[in-house]
Amino acid sequence: MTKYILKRILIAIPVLIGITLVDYLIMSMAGSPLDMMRGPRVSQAAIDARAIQLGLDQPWVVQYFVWLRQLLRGNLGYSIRGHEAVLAMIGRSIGPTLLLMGTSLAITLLIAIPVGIYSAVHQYSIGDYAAVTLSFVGSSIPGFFLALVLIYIFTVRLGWLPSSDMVTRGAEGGALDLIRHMVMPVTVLVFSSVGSNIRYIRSAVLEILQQDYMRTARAKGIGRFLVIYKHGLRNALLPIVTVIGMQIPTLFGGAVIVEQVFAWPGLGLMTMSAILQRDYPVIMGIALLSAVVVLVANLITDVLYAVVNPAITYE
Amino acid sequence: MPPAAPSERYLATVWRRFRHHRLGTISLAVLLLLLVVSLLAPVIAPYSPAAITGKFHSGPSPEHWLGTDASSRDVFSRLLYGMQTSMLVGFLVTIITTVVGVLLGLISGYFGGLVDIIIMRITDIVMSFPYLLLVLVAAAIFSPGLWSIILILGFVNWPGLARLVRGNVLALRESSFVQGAIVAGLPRRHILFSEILPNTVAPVLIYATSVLSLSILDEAALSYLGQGVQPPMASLGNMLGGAESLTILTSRPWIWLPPGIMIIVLVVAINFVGDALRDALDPSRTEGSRS
Amino acid sequence: MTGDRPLPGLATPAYDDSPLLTVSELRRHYYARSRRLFASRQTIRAVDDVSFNLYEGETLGLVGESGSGKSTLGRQLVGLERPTAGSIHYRGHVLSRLDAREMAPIRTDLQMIFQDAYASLNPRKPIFDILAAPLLYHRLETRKTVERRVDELLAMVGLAAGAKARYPHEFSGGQRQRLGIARAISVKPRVIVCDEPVSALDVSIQAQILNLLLDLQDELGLTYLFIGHGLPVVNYMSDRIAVMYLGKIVELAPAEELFRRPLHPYTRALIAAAPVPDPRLRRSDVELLEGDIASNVTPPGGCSFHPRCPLAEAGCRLEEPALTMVRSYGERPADRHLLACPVAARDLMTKEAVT
Amino acid sequence: MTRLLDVRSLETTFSSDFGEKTVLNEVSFQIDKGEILGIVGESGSGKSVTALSIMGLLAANGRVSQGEVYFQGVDLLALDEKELDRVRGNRLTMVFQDALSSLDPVFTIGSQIMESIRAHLRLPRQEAWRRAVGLLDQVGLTDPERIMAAYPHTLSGGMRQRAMIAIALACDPDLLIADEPTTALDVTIQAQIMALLGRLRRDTGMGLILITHDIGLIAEMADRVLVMYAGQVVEQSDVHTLFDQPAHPYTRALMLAVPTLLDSRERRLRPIAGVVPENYESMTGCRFRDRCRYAVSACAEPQALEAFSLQAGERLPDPGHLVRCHRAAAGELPTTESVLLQPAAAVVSP
Repeated sequence: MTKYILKRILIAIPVLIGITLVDYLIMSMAGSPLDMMRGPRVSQAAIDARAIQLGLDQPWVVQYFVWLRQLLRGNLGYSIRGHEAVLAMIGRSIGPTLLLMGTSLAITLLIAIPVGIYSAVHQYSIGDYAAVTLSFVGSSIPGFFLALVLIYIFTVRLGWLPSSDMVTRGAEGGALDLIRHMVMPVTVLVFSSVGSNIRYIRSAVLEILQQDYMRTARAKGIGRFLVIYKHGLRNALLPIVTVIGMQIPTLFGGAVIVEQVFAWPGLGLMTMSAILQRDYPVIMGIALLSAVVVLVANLITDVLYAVVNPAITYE
Repeated sequence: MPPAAPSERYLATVWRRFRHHRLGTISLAVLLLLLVVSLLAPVIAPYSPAAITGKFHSGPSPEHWLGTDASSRDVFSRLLYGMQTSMLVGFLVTIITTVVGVLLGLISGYFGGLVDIIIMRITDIVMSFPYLLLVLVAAAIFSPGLWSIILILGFVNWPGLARLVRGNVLALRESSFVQGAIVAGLPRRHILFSEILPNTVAPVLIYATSVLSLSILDEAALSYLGQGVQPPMASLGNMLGGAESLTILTSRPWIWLPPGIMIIVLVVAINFVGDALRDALDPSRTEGSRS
Repeated sequence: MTGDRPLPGLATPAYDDSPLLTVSELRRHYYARSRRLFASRQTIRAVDDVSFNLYEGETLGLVGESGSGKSTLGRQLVGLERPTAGSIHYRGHVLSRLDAREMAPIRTDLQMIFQDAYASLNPRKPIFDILAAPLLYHRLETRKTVERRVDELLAMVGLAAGAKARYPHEFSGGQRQRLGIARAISVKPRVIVCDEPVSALDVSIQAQILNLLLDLQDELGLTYLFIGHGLPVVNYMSDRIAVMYLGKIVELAPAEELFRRPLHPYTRALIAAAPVPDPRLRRSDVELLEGDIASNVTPPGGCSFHPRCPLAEAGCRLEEPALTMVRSYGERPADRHLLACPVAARDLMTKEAVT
Repeated sequence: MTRLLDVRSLETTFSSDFGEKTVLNEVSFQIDKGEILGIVGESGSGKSVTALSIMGLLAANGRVSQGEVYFQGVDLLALDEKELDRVRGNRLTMVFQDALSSLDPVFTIGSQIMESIRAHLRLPRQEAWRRAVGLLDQVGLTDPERIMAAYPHTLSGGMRQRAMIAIALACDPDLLIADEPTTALDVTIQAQIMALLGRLRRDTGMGLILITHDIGLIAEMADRVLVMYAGQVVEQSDVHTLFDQPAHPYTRALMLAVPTLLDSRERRLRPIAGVVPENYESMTGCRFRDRCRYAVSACAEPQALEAFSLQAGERLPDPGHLVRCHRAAAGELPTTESVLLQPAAAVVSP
């Protein structure tokens, strides 16, 4: 098992190097950090001196390795605007994003797994038909539009829910206040991912139901319940694990829009403002972080997959 | 000897099975109608999409069916042109994705070896970035606009397709009919383009419909965030961007509701067409009972 | 189709002493990418040191169970797999050393009929395109004459000319196999590798295909390598039969002799295990082979059959037996009986010494 | 005396977009304790559907549209799913063709056997485990304790099929249906499995239905035989009678079309022309008549399963020999063909 994980990590290394390369390339394409210095009161000599100081006169390969060394020390650079360390900024924003993503992921799975299984077991029933149709409609609604509609209804018209931030400023809201702030962003995130998950789980379970071993299980006379909920579900774990792995990059991306619309103080909001302000070190830091998160998520998925699937040997 | 089944052209079979999917058929009709309408926008639209009419934030009226926006442009006209933009983005992105993905997938799967390793590592790298984030960053670097959006979306979508095609090619390469063609001494280009390619059309087509709907959604999201199509050019996404202002959101729903609904209609229709195509093209699906 | 053809056993030998195709010390090893990271690659010896001759006009049957390497051997003959070592000589060429351009002129001489009739035709193409493509590419026909040739080919395999406008899915399994045969013979080959051509077909259809193959052999002077796992079918088709076990030929003899006097314990077990369609001949106690076929990743040392062999002696564990001639039923090299079992060979000699 | 299994006029229908398709038509047969009934036919003849209909395992779009299936006197078709589950896997069990896909890949062999034991015999875990080990031993698997903990993909084809049989034997069934249990296996392994099934029948006295397309296996194993073609039983007889006097033209043709090791190499196979009809359910008369060399115009009339006579007016002593062919029943078919079935060379004895 340890060996398997080790092997997977080793395989991820070239991809990781590729990611840093792409990351670095995009950053240098975006322009020299010194462009920001330029102005009527800065002399060319000062810029050149600064360039030598920053190693910008070196070939880009050298610069890349210098940058990489900094990176390995955990130095993601500094924000051009706030001059704050990117790592510190990420550290500040990651909590709210994880809270939002984690809750959405949990709720999405809590809905998608039972509905997907129900839909498959009762294929062609009215319930199945409704689930599939609604899932198509659900995944066709743009998240930001849904967010607007929700705000229009629940904040503007009904005034039930707050439409921005995590907590009510100046109020000692506690957990309830937080939950009230989370309802709409979570709803939007769940809505945008639950449909495709239902369809994925449904088709995975449908395939399992058609397997010969399900017929064997029925032939044993152990009862319909055990057939579906023991043999069916245990085999469905494989696709379900895959689904969880697939969610992470999607949610990471989806959070950008949702956080923007609801002014949720997380990574997404930070990314968006960095993009609007062309704050490249911050953008790159986040891109790198999220790529690593995706890689780690893939790794965890693969390991989990190997755990639930005895046909994969770890050696 | 009698044929084993009544003679029917492949396309006829697909069409017959497609029509079986009622929602898919209706969606196809809706989609075609919207396509025609958006193409005919210059004829139908009462105003130019960028024309300033002088009336700001006016509600729906006989002159302005859907009212006017903050810049006093006719919302209905912009809706038509916005649809045109969305479809343009959707189709072009799909075409780029398909061409790049199919080509790289074919090469990767058929030739294998180092080429395959390199292409697959690149797909890994591209797929490791959260999709929307990658698009946003790219849009920030290349200045936002219609064409950069099309190119960016086109070039971040292909890895999934390349993988799909590669997998198909690997399976087909081992099939008896391809081996038969090799033994018959047919050249590589014949095998690649005449034996293998036609047999990957079905999964590619299904994948392409999902790229189509996703790229329309992505364009909308990007434009909404101000990183996509820039005004005064109309797009369904940037029309919604105005709704960020609380007054528009609360008191002028005619400005933001129609483009939002239009996106949903478009994407729902494409998704149902994709579902119907899946049913119609997938030979493994038994023609079972479907209500 | 059921014309009175001279029967295989009685036919005057259509082949002379010089072989049309010679396989020498052929090997095909696969290197499985080990799941372990630092472990050495696993070698699968699919074909392991195989030598035989193929004489013009004969049918050489190749029989063995799954994992015996019979299909890999057949695929090597038609160039679908490259040999790891060893060579295939064909009419003055060493096939395994030719590159694609050199191979081109003799490429069409060696054709193959596949097991899976359903997968052997491109589902997106009408029959005419499938059959015409090789003819046009090799300039065997022109655009004008190709249609007549396709009709002729369809007639040869017992299908109506109307078939050419149809798509593969409109045909039954047997008909598809006929089309597969039509494609194989279209380029006027001399050798056809038949890779279990009937094992996926319904029993009532099998005889149609087998007889078609026999008729075409007579008509076109074809040489067959007939691969099968069913002994009765291989017996019906073949002049000589080679028995393979774990990548090696363990016995090779004229078909009649192989079944009348099988020498290798594995051959005997195979024959004993084949069901006899006569309830009166029901055997109460057949000597069953114990155990499963060993893995060809880690084959047992010495004779790879020894763990299952009733005759196994201590020496079988140590030394890999060579395929040697133990008998000859005539003058020709094709009449020889080859065996890779020193124990059985010794028993035979003592038996013959007694009589 | 009640029969172990008594199937009466079974008719099974599948529905699809193109409407209903009746794939089984008037299938009737009986089997007694300790008997081996062989069902032989080609793919699409309805032999597997027959087995699945009896077991209540038809796919969702299939249903038994007519008939009764009495198992130990109880009509299985009249039971609800719960009641049926008390019989299935307990008194009546089934072994499938492809053991790899028929075994659940994510459970150990042990847990898959114990599942049956615990469901029907209500044994505590440890006793169930001991029983399962005993079963694995009984089906000839060496080192049963190791096999208990093994997953299906780690076993060879022969071992998997033995494990499948162990599952089927879990509760000492009275009837075992084996649907092409060796088709996916090599000949030497097939012989082992067949020997095992034969031994189990002798030792336990259970009935066995052996479904196969291999007429050779029928000759080796069966006591009585059902020949199926296009969803109908076309001939039914005890095994010796069938091979001595095959009555239906299809049975005869089948025997002549399959090469055997008994044949002299000089015998040329006589292929059956044509293919199995695709939409046979709409055929009114004999379903084999398009391919039959003895077909006359009266064959277009519906054919009943009736007693076979060797010559016109003369009934055979065996009243159990039934044939769905009016010409065979009337003794109009030549008997000479059976001569062709005689072995030309003695059986191989090395």
